[in-house]
Amino acid sequence: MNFEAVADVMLKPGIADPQGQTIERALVALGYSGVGEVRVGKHIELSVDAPSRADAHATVTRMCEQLLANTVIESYEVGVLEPSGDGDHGHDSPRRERVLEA
Amino acid sequence: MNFEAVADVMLKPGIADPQGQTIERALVALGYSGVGEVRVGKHIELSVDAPSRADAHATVTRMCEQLLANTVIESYEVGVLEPSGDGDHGHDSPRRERVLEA
Amino acid sequence: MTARAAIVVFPGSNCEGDCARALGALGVATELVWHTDEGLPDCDLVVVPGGFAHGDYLRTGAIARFSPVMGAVRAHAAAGKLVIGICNGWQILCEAGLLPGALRRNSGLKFVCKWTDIRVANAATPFSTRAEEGQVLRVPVNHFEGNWYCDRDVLSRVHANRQIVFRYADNPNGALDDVAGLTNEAGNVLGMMPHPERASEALLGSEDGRLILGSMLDHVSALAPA
Amino acid sequence: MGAWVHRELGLTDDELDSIVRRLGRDPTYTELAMFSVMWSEHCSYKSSRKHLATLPSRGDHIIIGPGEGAGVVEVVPGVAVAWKVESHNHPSYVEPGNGAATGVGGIVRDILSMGARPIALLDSLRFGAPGDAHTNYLIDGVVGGISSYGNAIGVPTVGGEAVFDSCYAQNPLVNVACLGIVEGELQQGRAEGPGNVFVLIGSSTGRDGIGGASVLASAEFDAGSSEKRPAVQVGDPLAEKLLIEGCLELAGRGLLVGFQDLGAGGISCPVAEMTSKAGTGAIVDLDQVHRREPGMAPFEVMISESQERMLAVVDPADVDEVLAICERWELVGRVVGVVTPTGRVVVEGGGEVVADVPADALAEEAPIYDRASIRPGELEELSAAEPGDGPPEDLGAALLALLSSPTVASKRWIWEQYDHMIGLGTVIGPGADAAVIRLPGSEAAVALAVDGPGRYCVLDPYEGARLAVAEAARNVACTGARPVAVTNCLNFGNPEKPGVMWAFTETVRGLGDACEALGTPVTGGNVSFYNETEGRAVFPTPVIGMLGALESAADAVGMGLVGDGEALVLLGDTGGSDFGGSEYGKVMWGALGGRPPALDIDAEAALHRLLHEAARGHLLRSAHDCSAGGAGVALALAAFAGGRGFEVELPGDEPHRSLFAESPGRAVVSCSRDDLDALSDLAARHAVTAVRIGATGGAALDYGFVAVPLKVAEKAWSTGFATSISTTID
Ligand SMILES: Nc1ncnc2c1ncn2[C@@H]1O[C@H](COP(=O)(O)OP(=O)(O)O)[C@@H](O)[C@H]1O
Ligand SMILES: [Mg+2]
Repeated sequence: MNFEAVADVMLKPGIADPQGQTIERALVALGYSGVGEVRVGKHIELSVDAPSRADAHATVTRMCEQLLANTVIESYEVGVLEPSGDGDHGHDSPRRERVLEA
Repeated sequence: MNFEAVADVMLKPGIADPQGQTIERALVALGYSGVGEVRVGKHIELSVDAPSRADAHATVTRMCEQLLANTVIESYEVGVLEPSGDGDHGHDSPRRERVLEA
Repeated sequence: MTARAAIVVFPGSNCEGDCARALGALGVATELVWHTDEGLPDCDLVVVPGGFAHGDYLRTGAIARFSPVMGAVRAHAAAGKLVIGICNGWQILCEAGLLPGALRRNSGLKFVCKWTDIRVANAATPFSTRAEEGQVLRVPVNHFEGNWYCDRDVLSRVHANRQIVFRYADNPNGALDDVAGLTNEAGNVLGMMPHPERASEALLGSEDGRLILGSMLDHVSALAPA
Repeated sequence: MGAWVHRELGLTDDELDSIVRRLGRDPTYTELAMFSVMWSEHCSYKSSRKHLATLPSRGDHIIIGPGEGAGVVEVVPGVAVAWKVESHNHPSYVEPGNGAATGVGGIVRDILSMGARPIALLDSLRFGAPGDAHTNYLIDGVVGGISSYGNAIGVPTVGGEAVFDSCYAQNPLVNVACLGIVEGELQQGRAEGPGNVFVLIGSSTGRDGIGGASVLASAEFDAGSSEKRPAVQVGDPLAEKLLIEGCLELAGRGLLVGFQDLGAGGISCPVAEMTSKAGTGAIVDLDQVHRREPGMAPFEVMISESQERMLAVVDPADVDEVLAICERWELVGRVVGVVTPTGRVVVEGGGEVVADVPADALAEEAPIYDRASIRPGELEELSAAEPGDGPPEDLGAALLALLSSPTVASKRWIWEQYDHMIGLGTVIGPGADAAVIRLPGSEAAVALAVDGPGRYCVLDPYEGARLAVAEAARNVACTGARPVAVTNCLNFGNPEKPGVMWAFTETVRGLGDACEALGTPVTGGNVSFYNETEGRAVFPTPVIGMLGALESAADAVGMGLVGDGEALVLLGDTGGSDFGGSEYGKVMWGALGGRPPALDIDAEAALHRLLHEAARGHLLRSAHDCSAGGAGVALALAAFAGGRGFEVELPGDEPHRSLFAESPGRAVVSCSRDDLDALSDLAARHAVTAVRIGATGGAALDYGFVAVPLKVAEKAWSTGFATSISTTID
């Protein structure tokens, strides 16, 4: 089965995120007063073949450990969608649900 | 109320994503055979004050239009979590669910 | 008459001094303007120099375009006066909507600093009259996001208006149509990736950049009342 | 406090005893943390200080020698530069991108601390053989880190070196050198004048990098090292750029009484060092330190290595102006303490005194060790081993193999990622023997090179160090510059091992002797010990940063052949048996053994004087030194750089020795036929052998006994490294 998956890779809490801080200042300057704790990471979408949703999840987790994240300073979250069945897993699907795990 | 929100900013479908392609090749080289359609974007987490979840969503959407995305080449998805109530919205929450909308 | 240039400086800009020096060598009086200034000094041309405005965080030019000074830059452009955005300056002008399209990450996914040859595609702009059409100029590039892109409609308008001023002979970044520099529709705002200020002295490898900066001066003095 | 806390912080039982004796009581936790960073190898130089003190450091042109943030040298009358190299080896192994980036940030702040504007960077890199996935990941990360940081702060990276050997596979070396131009008053790291205040300028303080010096840079790596990872910091080049501009404005307006950067050891380091040097004391109020994380313990604030921060000592009357300037540069400035006459560093946090220790105990009086040093027995075997000097089956194939070996092959893939032009000073950029940088506001220029031939050093660290100095000076001399001063970074294994310590002392001895002989005093440097993983150390690797002076930038000589039909001249003598530690031995025979090339330092100095005079007299069209790969490779590189071939005949009976022996003291130069006699006369006057070997031009590298098409050779050279690095990353 083919699954659509995502991995969000973020700097670990406590590690400086100058980019996030700069964006936060810019948002405040634009008048968004109640904004805080902006942090920026990578959002990776991909499709994987796997016998089950759990297997797909395990595979993407391995990818994160091995390549997608630098676990020295980054943590990641993996999410896998239910298989789309017909193999159509466009990135512009209008509405989807996703379970993210630490 | 304080909401934890995310914005995922991706290159629009149809615009080449060499970074995604490079990661895809690297994953294949590492032996992940069933992987495809890798695309890479930005994952931005932030907290916003808003009277309701819908307002928070609208605010973050405005941020994307104005600053977070360049809509000439990028599209975005905004997600807002239910308020954490006690104001504690750590980024390391062990397990959470999130609804993402286009 | 001495031409006057305002060089806009954002936190993280880093080519403002080089631009001032290259323009100064051509006899231009230059003034640095900090991004929080609401207005510009009285000037003939505005330079948005290269660098990493606001660290290039989030996206090149994304934050800079909201700086207070950009209102005055917009007004200067709307009045038909010259604006040149070099490298990061082009990225900022793009984000600000003063120039069409967007600049994406280099297709090679690496920062690239090297000498390039660019061909003059239109010698009838305020930025290229000292050169000839088809002339090849040696000017270095230095960027991570120089890969210009626009959609098909915009591209056909850009062609129809002859907005493309410079094309790479050997495209270093994947830019659509080999675009190294182009103007707005009105033709008074130029964005270019190569750095003309770095090609202003034979000792440093090339003087071809002076043709570009010098063309602007010709334009300015032609406008000046006699 | 647990009985073993000090050990976890890297202090020995004896060191703890000594602290207790100095204080007359048990230290508080904050005090212990401060001692642990200040007495770490990285900050205190406790194993090396005694030896470094023997290096020659004086000269009429040396304004500031070792001991300050950077050495300061008057390159031509009235023009002074600050110059220093530093390592960031351990952080770059743990997290290559940010490790290397923060290495750039750190050395730039060293230069800034002198009140000098940073105008050039060079990087000296060592990795395992490229092609291996992890090695490529490290190379890609390190180069990307230097690129992202150096480019953004607007300081050009104008040169460097990249060397590959399996001994660096688990211990990459990332050394970065920075040059700054002194624009106004020199700044000093001294907290003079009780009543003056400390202003902390720059980024907020977080928990990142806590214990970087004591934990990461002062111990070997082992399987558990990944647990130490939070000690890595993330760089913020935007903050650094603003820090540079803001601090230079403060210095330019004469608002700084004392000034120092925060690097290893965090705020503890400048407070202790500046007060200790001035014979004053300090009261620091940690509550005033701007932080980015809640709940930080006093000790964490005291030793956090958060990046992009400087500490200024300021007259209270100037504080408002200082803070206003900070604000205009979008920097946070906070008054965090006051200078006292007590000789003690007192730290307060949350209304309590958390530390109260003598400043000297932290700084000046840190322990000094005279560690055991024994010549390792294995050296006999190495000396007896084959250097790999047998003839090849095919000379042409050998040449191509050398040209495509990663250490010799083109590093364009690296340096094209660096902005090497900003500042409009780069007269000669990367890819040459040395970079030549025109100094702002002056006709004069400096030539800069970094060199560290580890393969010679492992065979004989004394000779290796001398060869390193000779090569660095030769690189500078080839541009026409006069070598004037040295900075250095000494990369070694665990100094607690007598064999390592022996190699270290021999290296320092060789460094000192060579610098003495060449008249290039050592103005500073850095020592990086514990470059060991699983008990295996890197080659002893002294990286020499040589500074050369050119009275006029227009005199600079390039390495590429210019014009056809010009005379090609080999300067210096070729010793046919100079193959120990050679690139030829490595590439052709996988060998490492014998003696390093024999160095006649007086002949070397004569060559440098000749090159300098010839350049001033405009006799040279090009000059390139002979180093790795010998005269054969040197000629080929001059051909590639000039885009034309040559026809030569090299002296000697055995072609492979003529081509590939690595005798020092040599260069291949070209000159117009009309200038040949003048050049020969000049060489004779300097007692340097000058042999006309042929002429420039043509589409071949024609060595007489073998010829290779220029295109073929250039392809081997230009793709040798690039292919092995890109295949597995992309
Ligand atoms: N890491 C690097 N950073 C910048 N430039 C480099 C680097 N590595 C090599 N270079 C450039 O390539 C040139 C050739 O390097 P190298 O093989 O060390 O030459 P040599 O042995 O003659 O000094 C250097 O002089 C330098 O300018
Ligand atoms: Mg050399």
